[in-house]
Amino acid sequence: MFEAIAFYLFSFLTIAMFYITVTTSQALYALSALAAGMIFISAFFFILGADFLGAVQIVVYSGAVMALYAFGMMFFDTTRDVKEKKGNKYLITGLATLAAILVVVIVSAPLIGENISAYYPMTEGAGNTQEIGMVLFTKYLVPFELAAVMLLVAMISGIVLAGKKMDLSLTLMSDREIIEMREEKNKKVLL
Amino acid sequence: MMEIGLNHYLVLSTILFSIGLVGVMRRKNLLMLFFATEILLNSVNISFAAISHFYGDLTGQMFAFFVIAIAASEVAVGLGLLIVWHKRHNAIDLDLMSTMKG
Amino acid sequence: MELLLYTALFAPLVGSLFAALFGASPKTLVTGVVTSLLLGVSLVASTILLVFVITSGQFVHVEMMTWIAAGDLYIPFGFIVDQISVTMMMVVTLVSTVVHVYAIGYMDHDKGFNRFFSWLSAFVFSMMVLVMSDNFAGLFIGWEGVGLCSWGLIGFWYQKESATWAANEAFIMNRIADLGMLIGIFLIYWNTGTLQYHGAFAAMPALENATLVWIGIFLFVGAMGKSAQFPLHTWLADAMEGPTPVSALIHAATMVTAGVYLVIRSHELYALIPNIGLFIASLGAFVAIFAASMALVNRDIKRVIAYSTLSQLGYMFVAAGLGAYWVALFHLMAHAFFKALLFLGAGNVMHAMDSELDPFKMGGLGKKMKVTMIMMTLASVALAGIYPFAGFFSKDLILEAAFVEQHYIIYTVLLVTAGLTAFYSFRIIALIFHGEERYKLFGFHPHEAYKFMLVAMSPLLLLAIIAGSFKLSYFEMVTNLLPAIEYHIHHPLTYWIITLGTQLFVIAAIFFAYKKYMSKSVKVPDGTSAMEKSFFYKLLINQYYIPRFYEEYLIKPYRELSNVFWRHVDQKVVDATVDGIANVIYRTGENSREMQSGNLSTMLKWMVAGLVALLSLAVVFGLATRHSDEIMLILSGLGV
Amino acid sequence: MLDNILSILVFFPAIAAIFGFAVAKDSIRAYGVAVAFIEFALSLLLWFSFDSSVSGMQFMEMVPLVPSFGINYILGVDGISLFIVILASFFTMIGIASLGETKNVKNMIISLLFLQMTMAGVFVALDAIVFYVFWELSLVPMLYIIGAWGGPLRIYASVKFFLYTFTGSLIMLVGMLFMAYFYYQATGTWSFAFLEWYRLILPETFQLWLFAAFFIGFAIKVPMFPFHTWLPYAHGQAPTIGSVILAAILLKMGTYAFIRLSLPMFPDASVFFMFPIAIIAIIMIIYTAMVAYAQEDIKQVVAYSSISHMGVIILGTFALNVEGITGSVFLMIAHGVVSGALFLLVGVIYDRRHTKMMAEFGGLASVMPRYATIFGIMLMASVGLPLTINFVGEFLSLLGFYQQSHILTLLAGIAIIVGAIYMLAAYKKMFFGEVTNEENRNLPDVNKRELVALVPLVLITVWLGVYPKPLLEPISNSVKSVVQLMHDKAISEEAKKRIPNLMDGVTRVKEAN
Repeated sequence: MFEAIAFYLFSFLTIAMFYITVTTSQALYALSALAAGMIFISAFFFILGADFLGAVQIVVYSGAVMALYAFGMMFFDTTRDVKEKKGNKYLITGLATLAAILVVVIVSAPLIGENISAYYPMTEGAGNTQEIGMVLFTKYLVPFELAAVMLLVAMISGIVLAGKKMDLSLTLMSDREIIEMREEKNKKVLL
Repeated sequence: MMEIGLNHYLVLSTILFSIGLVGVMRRKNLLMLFFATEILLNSVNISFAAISHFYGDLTGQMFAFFVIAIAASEVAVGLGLLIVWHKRHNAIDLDLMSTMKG
Repeated sequence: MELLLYTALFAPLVGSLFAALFGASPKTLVTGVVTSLLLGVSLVASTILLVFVITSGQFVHVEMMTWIAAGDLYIPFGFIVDQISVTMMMVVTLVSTVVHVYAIGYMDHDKGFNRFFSWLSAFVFSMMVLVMSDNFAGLFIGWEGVGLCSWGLIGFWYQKESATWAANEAFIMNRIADLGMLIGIFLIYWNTGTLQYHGAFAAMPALENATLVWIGIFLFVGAMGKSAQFPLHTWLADAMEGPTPVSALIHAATMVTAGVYLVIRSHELYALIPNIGLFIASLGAFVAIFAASMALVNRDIKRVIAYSTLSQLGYMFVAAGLGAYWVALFHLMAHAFFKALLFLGAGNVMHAMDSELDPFKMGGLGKKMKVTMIMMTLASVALAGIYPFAGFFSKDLILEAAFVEQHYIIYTVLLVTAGLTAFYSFRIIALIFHGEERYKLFGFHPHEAYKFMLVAMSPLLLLAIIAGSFKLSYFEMVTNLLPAIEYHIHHPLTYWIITLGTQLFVIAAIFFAYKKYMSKSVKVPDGTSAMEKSFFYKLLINQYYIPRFYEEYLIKPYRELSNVFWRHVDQKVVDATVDGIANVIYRTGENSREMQSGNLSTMLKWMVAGLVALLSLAVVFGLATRHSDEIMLILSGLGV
Repeated sequence: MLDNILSILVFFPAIAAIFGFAVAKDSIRAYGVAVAFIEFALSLLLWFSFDSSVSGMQFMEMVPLVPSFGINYILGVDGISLFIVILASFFTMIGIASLGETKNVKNMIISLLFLQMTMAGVFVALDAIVFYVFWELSLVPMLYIIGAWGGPLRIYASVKFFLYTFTGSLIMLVGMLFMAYFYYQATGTWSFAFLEWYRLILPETFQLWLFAAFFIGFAIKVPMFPFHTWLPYAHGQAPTIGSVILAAILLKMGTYAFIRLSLPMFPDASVFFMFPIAIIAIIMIIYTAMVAYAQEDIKQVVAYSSISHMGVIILGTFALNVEGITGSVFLMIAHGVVSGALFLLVGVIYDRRHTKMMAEFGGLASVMPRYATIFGIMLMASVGLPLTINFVGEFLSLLGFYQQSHILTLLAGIAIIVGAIYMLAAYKKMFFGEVTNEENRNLPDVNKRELVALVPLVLITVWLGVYPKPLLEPISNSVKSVVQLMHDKAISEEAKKRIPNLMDGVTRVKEAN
């Protein structure tokens, strides 16, 4: 009973938050709504008994990712209204819905139709985090390490990319200076 | 209705996924596009966790875990690129990016 | 003997090649002389062979080398001199020698003098191959070779549109017939396994009658083209565009008789299928009267003689069709002499009259050209078949043969034709040489031909007069090979009535012609007289409208159909389909290029669309595999 | 030397072409002629050391390329391919020797030498992959020759030529791969060698499908109606040398492949498709002859006449007996010589007047008598006059097919009529009549360089017309073994009946219909 109430409540909240994210024209609203949605999703993980995953979700998304976005947005002019693409709304919604339904059909059909046995059954008596640790450092050790390396690479590349010409700021430069700079750059390209 | 089963989670995941897709398709702002992809990834994560739970198999959680890792690195690199792009063009409008016109 | 055979065969070729060396250079008398001499050599060799064949009664048979050998097919270059071919060789070499010498004078002023002799000798060579070959393929070589030379010689004056047109017409019509002949050859090969006359004819009695009938028909189709039998006859009259010596040699004496030669050569075949023989005889009789009727009114002396040739070829086919092969061959020989003479005489007239051909514009030429007049008159008498000239012995024999074989319709037709022949022959004689001197109106200055030309013609004159006396010895000779059937009307009274009746009828026709066309009232027709307006005159002068029919209903449709095929079918259907397929692909590419706008958000949209499509496919296939049994059931229910 | 003569023959011109890049522009002509002459001499050496009495492959060479998939570099030559190889090297030599004023003459000669490699390669290859490689490679230099030295529509023509034939050969490639797969299924080993494929007896349904796949590739190359429309464009736009090689050699690849691949591998399918193909061949013969008659451009007349003659070759091939196939192989060579010569002749007048429209000419016989004579001889050869080279081939082809069907042969025989019609009409338009166009009045007659190219062709035309035995004997020997193989392999009753058994001595099938 409790589970059901929680599920419906969080479902509603998540959907609402994400809906705001994709529809609002204010970047800040979108960011806030997204962050909220992420936290609500972690609630599902707790309901499902995936405590570790829930924790990671909160830490990584709400903590790291959202902070990154927030920093990133400082570079951009967030006060401007976000321009929307003009196009057939029904087409977009239709395509999206169709794709979703198909995914469900494909994923759920074997689940419903067949009895799947677990490859790595949960160990009785062990906590979620403990179980994950056991699997992660045995079977999934190599992917785990690779993911770690990937994160490192991503971090470095993020710094390098964003850190180029930190001394320059287009917002502080006058239009003429920007034009000059661009022309110079074009020349280089042409050469 | 009251007994929450796997299908409930899958339906939820589907709804979130379609919201994400809508976002992907209608947004012009690159940053918003990133947000939409986050939604997509998270909707899938829900499915993974739910399946993992209902089948008593940890593999789903593992995948969700890796998805989160990938999402994080994607954001790092993507934002970096976005900043570079913004520096060069003073805009992050998708329509400007048409150098791959065939 | 072999050496003689090769000499007779290859001397003309050597002459032709020699003349061809000078082909592009201006007139050199030496080409004419050398080719004539070489033909003389060939004539001498042929005569010796003739004597040999007569005295020994043997054949000369040589196999020079292999020509085509593939699978079971074996065709050598083999040559045979037997009674039939030696007759033909004599006719060919004799007439062509005369014509060569004559042509030296006739072509005196022509720019293409050397070219002419090259072609003419090449023709003689082809004709020799035709008659001497010992197999059907060799015959076909000569057959096509004479066609080629005839093309080159009819179109000799290639600046003239009408000449080139006639040349092409002759070649193409002959080709139509050659196809028949080729099919006949194929039939012979696949049924008898050989193309040698000897082997093929030996195997024929064992074959089914239907097969033999087909062989007979197809070979005769070949003969029809070369001998200009109806309906392939139009080219012969048009072929008169060529120089007159050519007409004398090719279109009177030799090439056109090749068809008759073929039937005679295949007598063993035609003896097995008498029905086809009867058909040949009937067609021959029809052509005889058909051509004679056209000759009645024509206003071109060469064409009249050409129709006369056609008519006489009809006679020969009657004889050959009725099984009187030796008669046919005899008439062929006699005809060659007097008809060549007639043509050469006409050549003299043309020469004198600056190539004018309308006899109505001549008249009274006899005073200026006595020798020519005598020669042509005697040739016409021979043609008409008056005793004791050659024509009497050969032509009347055909009439007798028809009578004896009890084909009275054919006999009647031939009899009427004999009268017509006499009439039209003397019509032109009278118009040319007698009566008013109408040529003065047109400002011509006629003169007799060179002496040596007249001398050259004299052997022909002699033979036209005396050839008939060889009849018995000739009979002796050829019947070694051909069926020896003597055609005698056994009742003496009937014989005399028929013979004298024919003679009187012919003489009456001659007198009628003289009377009608020697009178002073003969004028150049201007299309106003009552006769010229009559239906029959128009029908005849237009050659029964057959050339026009061919033009309207065969040539034009062919040309138009060709154009339609090219412009509409080939370009608008076949090629357009190919280009259409290419265009569809190209446009698909062009249109789908729009997808690659480079715009990320459009691409994302396409990506989702693609995702949906792939997912749907996955679902469909998933369902299909799950329900494959049911689907198979439904499909089999639908009958797939 | 003799052991590897085929490889030398194939790769010598290519290597020479590469070295050709280093040769100075002034001496490239001499260099090209020298290379082509050596190549021709090599091919003659091949002929002289060829044993005419042997029916099988000679001078075989084998180098494994991908042994695990049975792909080997196998070369060999028999009576069927020998003369086409010689013809190819001969025409390359003549083509280079007679090359007129050409821009970028160096590139042209290098292209021609490269083309020579591919042509020799196609005809001596005995491995499907090697065959296919040369088959496709031959498109490249030709594409370049048409595209770079062609007329105003050259790009369209060359692209059409390339794409059309390329599409066909891709289908053929699929057929080859299937064939190899079937071979693998049947024997457990992979092989692409023709001689091993010959031994495989396929079920009839497989034969039909594979035959169809190969057929499309070959039919486009031949080109058979209705796949022929690339040819008039290619000929119309190609420079003289391109047309000559295309007509003389490249078209023969299709008909050669029919005899080398389709017949011995799929005897039942060949019998099954005999009549449909014969009907197509007859349509080709008559229809294209009529189209040729309607042309206004002399080169197009010759181009369409090529298609018409190829119809006779196809007909002879599908006679499926020794006479017919021997005739069709001989006719390939004959048609190569004659059409090559005709295209050279068209090139002669084009060099002088820069037009190919017949209406522009007229009366040339009096202006250029030697030219008119040579043209006349070639015309008569094209028409198929006895004692010229074409006649032997046409006669044997039609004779052979007559055994299979009387009516169809009669229809095909119309070729000799319609052929005469368009050729004589064209000759009349160009050479006869008065000289009406002032520009034609002072045209120079054929010069020495042109005579060097034309006179040998005239001599060959007459020589092989009078004495075809040196060619017919080896051809016939090899064809016999092909026919015997087909008879032995044939499964269906119909095929056994249609294809003669040469071992019995009863070679003639008495009146099949």
